[in-house]
Amino acid sequence: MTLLFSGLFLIGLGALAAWLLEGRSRASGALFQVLAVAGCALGGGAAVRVLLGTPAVQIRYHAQVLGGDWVWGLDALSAAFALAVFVVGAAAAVFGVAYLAAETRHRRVGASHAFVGLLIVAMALVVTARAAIPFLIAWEAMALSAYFLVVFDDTQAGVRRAGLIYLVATHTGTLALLALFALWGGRSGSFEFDRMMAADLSGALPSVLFGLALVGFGVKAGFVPLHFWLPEAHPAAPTHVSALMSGLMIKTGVYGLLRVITMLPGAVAPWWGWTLLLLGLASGVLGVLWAMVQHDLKRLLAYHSIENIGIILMGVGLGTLGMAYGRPPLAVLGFSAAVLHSVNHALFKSLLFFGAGAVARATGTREIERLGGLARRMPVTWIAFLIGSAAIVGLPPLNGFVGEWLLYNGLFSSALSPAATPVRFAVWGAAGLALIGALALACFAKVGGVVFLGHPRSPHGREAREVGPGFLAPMIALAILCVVMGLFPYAAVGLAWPAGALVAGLSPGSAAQIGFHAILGLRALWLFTLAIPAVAVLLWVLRALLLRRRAVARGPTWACGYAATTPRMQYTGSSFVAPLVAAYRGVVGLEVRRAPGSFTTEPIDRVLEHVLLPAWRAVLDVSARVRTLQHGRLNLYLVYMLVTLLALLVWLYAAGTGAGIRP
Amino acid sequence: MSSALASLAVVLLVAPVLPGLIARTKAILTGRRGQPVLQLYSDLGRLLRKGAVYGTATTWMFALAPVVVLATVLCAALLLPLDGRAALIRFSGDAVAFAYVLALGRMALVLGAMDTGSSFEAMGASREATVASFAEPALFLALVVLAVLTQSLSLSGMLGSRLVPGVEGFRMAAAAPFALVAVTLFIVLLAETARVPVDDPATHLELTMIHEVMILDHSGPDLAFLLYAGAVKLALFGSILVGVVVPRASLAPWLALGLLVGGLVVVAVLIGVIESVTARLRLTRVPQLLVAAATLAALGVILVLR
Amino acid sequence: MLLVALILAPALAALGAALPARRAGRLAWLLAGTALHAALLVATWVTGPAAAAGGWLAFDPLGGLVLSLVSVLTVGVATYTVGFVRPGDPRAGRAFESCLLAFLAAASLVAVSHHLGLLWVGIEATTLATAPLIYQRDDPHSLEAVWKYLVVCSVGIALALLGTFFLATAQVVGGVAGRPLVLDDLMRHGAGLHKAWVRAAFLFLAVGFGTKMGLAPLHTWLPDAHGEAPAPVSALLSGALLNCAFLGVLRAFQVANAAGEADFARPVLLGLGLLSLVVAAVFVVRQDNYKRLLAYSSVEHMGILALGSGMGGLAIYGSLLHMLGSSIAKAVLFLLAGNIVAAYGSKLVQDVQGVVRRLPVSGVLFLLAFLAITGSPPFVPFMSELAILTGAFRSGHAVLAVAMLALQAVVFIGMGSAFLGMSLGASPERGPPIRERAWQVAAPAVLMTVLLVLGLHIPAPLQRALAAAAGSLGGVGGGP
Amino acid sequence: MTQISDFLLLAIVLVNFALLGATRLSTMIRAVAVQGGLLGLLPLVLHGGPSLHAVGLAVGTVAIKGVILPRFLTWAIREAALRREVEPRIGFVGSLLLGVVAMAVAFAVAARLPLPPELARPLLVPVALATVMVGFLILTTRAKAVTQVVGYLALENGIYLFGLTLTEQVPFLVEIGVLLDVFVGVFIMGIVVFHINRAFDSLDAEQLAQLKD
Repeated sequence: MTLLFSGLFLIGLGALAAWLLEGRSRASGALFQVLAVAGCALGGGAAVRVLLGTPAVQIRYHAQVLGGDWVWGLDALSAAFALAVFVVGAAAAVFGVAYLAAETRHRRVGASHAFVGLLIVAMALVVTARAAIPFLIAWEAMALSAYFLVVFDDTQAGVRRAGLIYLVATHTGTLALLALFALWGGRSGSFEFDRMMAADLSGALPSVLFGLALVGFGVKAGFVPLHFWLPEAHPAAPTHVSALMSGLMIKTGVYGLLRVITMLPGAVAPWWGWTLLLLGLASGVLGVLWAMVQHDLKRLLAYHSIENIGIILMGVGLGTLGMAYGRPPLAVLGFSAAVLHSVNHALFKSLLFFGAGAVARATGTREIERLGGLARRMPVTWIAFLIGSAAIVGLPPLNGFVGEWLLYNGLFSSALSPAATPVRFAVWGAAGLALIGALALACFAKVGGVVFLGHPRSPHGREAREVGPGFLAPMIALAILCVVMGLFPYAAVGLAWPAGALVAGLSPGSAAQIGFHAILGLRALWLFTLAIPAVAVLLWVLRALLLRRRAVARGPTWACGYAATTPRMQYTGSSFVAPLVAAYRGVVGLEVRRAPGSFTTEPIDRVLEHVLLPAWRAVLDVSARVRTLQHGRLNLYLVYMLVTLLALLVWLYAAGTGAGIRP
Repeated sequence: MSSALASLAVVLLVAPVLPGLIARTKAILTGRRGQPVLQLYSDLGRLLRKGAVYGTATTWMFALAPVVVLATVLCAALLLPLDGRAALIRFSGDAVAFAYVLALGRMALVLGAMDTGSSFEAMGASREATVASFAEPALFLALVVLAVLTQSLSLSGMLGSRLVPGVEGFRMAAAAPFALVAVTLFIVLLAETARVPVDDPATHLELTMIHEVMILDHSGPDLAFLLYAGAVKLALFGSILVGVVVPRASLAPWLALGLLVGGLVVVAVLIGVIESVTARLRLTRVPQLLVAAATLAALGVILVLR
Repeated sequence: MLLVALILAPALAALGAALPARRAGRLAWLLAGTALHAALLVATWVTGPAAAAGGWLAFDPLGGLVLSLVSVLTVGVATYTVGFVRPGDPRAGRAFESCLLAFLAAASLVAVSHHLGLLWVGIEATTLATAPLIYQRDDPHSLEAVWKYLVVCSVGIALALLGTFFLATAQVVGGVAGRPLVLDDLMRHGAGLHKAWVRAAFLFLAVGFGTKMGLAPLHTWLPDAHGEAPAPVSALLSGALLNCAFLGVLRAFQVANAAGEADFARPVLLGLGLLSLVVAAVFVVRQDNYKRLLAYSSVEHMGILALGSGMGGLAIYGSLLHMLGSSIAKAVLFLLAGNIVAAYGSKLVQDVQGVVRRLPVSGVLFLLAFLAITGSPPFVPFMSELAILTGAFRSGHAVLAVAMLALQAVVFIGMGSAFLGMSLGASPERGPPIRERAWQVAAPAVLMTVLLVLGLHIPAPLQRALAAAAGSLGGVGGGP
Repeated sequence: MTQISDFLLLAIVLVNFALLGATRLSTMIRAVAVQGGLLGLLPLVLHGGPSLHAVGLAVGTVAIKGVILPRFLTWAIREAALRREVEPRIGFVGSLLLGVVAMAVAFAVAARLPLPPELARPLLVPVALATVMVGFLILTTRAKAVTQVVGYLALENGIYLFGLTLTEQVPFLVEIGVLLDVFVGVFIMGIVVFHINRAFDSLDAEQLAQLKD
């Protein structure tokens, strides 16, 4: 813990430096980078130590406020998420300084860095808190620093709107958590997680608690239909912030769900699992479908976060089902798949956002349809982005594949459970996951192909040049991590397995046997993942040999007899996904505007535009009607008093017949 | 092990025959002489000896695509129990790996097509992605049925298991699911290997193509790699089909291998027959076909989960 | 002796402040008076003096808490007024300082009087003292506000008096021993009080003092008064005045509780509280005048206080804590609103933009106070609301708790869209940041610090006082 | 003595109806003045004969309720040159009918209120409640500021009346009630006359409806 907290202290110090030295010294940004990276290294070290089997530790502080001691602890579950926080956090800190260096309009760059530091610290504290009060404090600090980062560009009305939507969403979630802890703590007589775990919860109470947690953490995690804030806020924020939010912050919602399940071991009910599984499936499919039709690169990535949260949620659901139906192997598989995919997604999603940010900085636009041919001008960014894309689609030999493979294992083996256990029906998830994967492939083929390949579609792309090392270093680092975790599945699974076992309520000893099955295959899987690049390299060499001393010419692309292609003849992103959109017309939520001589499509968020905003307008109408009661007429105000008095007197007579009244 | 290696070698060797067989079958049924069965070998040989031409727009992505496609197909081959017993590499959930490694190849191919900057290749790429997004769920549903029937998460178990038709200990109840799975897998095969009614490799109008138009710009060794990869992919899906229909775990290795090759020939002829008797579906109808296939598999899942 | 001094000191200071013609002199009296009062209060806490004036005056934790809150806020407001320039002509503020001090005296009387008649006098006196503060010369609107404030509140006060009579009758009819209307005797012999009269008395007291406290639908005067009064006065009204009335309601509840009528009294508080929350939610959304918006937020928090004290158990502890937290936060907001009005010359939300850039200190404090009042950790209101919720669930008021949360969400949307829109964005005329004078921001900054510190660490004495006060209301203090 | 007190109380009731029926401000003010005077006499006849305390109370009450405040009001009207008519929102007939209802309710309620005989003047409590209600009635139905003051005075007359039941048992209670008058006198009138008149050139509360949502 000391290691962890000294790390957090360093990050905080960096934030403070960035805040105070802003403008005064050119080096403030660099100082922040150094301190943040150092702090993240320390914190990550602490997490790794726990993951390597150092027994979990706790520290407590006797706070003079309601609700007992404040406790922080670092167990396998916390460590897995904390590790992701520190890795991505460091990358984002480095990237952010480079990214905002170009900001001249704002003098609040230092403040933004400070909030980044605060956000990292807060997230680390969220995943390590072991009592309600410190948890909620860290939770709010996280949410608020994220808000202030989102509204960095607050001179734009759109950004302010996005910020407000996000803040409202997160605050509503926090209220649900407030209810959760109030109900739970009130029953257990303490806000310490350990004591809450010990509380005897009978009847429907655990399900109520789970429901509250599902809403409270769900808003943060952003699965359908609680995702509405996510595609608004993430694109509005500066890129490294989007990476932090999309990559890490939404995972704290997943962490919260897992933690709550960990704290309700005996009481897990099947409907929790089915709900989670279905929600996961829905977010997965809808998320990727909605992502496909986006024109804004960052918005597209944001929708993919919804998709991946869906995949993670499927894991959580499967694990919960495993617990509910008493199948520990399933539980461990599901939960560890969820944890592993959370970590993976943190890596490649932030990598992709960095790529998007680099593109935006280099070209000045995030409009997919206006880009193209960047592969030549920004080769490193392109390779990094390509690796990220392959990883998020879940292709071997990258880390995304390992996580999904684990989840598939769980889903398939659910079907292998003895007959007449309902958990077998979870296997349908496998087909859904396959669909999600294939659609994601289509979507990222579109992004990679349209943005980076072919010809530039607008001046934006033509004079773009590769971004600087401050941008590239984090991207390269994350890309390398994606590859390494993919090539060494042992490490990847080993990272998540203890956490999965912990959530499933297993002692580490038994965890080793459980899901042994999946572990066993790992060496072969490792062989396989190594085989892919090996074979590819061999073939590349072969090809090189064949082409040696052969005529290798360059000519115009064969355009089927037509004149040479012009950039305007290229397929656009919209046309690329047109067949899929046609197939899923009903759900994608694409507003088509046809005008003589123009044809535009406008992606809209079904939930936000068709459900929430109308509902809010209804509230406004009601309030507008009620407002007439405050009309300024004194007589009627006095009538209100009279009416109140009479109503209460009626109550008096109604209650007056009760006992204890002498005639 | 040795038998696995041997059968792998054989499959890789005979794979190029299959397209020839298909073409020949079609030719016969349509009363033409048609190209020789071994045509592809000579094509490959010639292409490998040629140089190559690259579009001005293209980058290394374009050149990388064929390599990755072939590599992924070869790696996928490592996961199939071609000898009917066990694959060279097998692990729990390798069925998933099989599908996803092929997906990696698809991604490379699609990106390679986009790299040309021509709308024709891009069009093919988009269609390829679309078709795949419908084929994958069908494939996985089929795998689920196999997994439940054979109580195994590994292709080696699913295809090499003893719990398949004709072997002792086989439950007759499983016949129906197996049949459904076989049909589904066959349709998936047609889709994955770009065959009528999903795609028509023999059409001469780029606008109607899917796979062919994607590789339109490739030449020389690159094209050779792609053609060979296509043939092997056909062989792989064929051998899955054979593995489902003809259990060979208990047979002698040489017999199992013979059965496999025979089975592949049958599959090829079958494809040829279908290509000559049915017309290519309109692109908008292709999803319906694949959804139908998925539905069959889903029916199988319901049967086995019941 | 101390108790009398608590009342007399500010009263005399008020007289003194009436004399000097120059503002500086009046301010000196004001600061001296409030400081002296604060010192006396500390002494009172330390010595814990015995009841005085035949038990009519006594110091208990409940009254002590309210008075401490009032004292803190008055000191804050006093320092703020130094830097506050009243709109209108300079002669306008003649009575301003005197009235502030008079209000302080009246509030002290309310806090330490254990004779319900005397308590009633005190509350009436607070009305008298604050009315001139609201009125600004040459501003018809402020006049209208004062007029409504006076009529509505004095009708309420009259009803409260009737309630007091009823209580005396309950004593007489019940034929119980003890000094009439003296709180301690009422509670000691509570069992003997005549039930029907106690109930009637509680109703009239609840309506009467509830009017002053701003519980819906008796709140009608509140948005006008808070909206039209000058900033420091609004701060004082919402932070201190309402809580004096709340104390009145609590006293009535104490008696009802002692008479074994808690089960009759609670639903009344719950009903009024919930209604106040609803009204606040309805009027906060799309509210275009930010001072009125703050006023409705006061209605909301008074509703929460009523709810909390009606739920009993831990919720009472919570609502007492919430009284401190929300009042301080609200006072800060009103003071800062004053700075904003001064800088932008408008009370309308849409006229204000980019406060954070234009008034760096006030802007940041404004955001923090907004977060505090909406119950974000780690400020006090978060802790108190958590306590209220916990108590609510434990006493089986789950539905009310959920309703409270839902309505707070609505209020948050309303307040958020208004205040964030004001704080962020570019200032309209791209004006450079205004250098705020220390007097303008000192008090808000200090009060916010208090709010933060108390949210993280409640000193043992305060904790004891809260627990004791909650206990005197039949609640429990301390952990969940 | 009881007869006298009952007579006084009945007179007060009549005054209530006079208040409701009055069509001119001056009438209302005179009526409320009379009511104040009657209230002043009551302490002398209640509780068996005039005590020193009772006398003091009587004098104070008559002075304030019967003389000073009404004078002040009449002066206010003249000062502000008001229109003299009363325009009730529900008409005079309606007001009177409601007054009757109030009376009935008052008696009904009082009948159910348990009072020991030594306190329970048969008429005192019902008349007090009725006066309170009439006061409320005027407050809520008469628009002008001055009429609202009158209504308020009637309201507190009722409260004062109720307080008279307790003068013996609870010292200072009624005296507290008299405070209300000072309050009204000093403040409400001050505002009515000096400020509202100046700001709105009329005492019509209708114009005091600018502040709203």
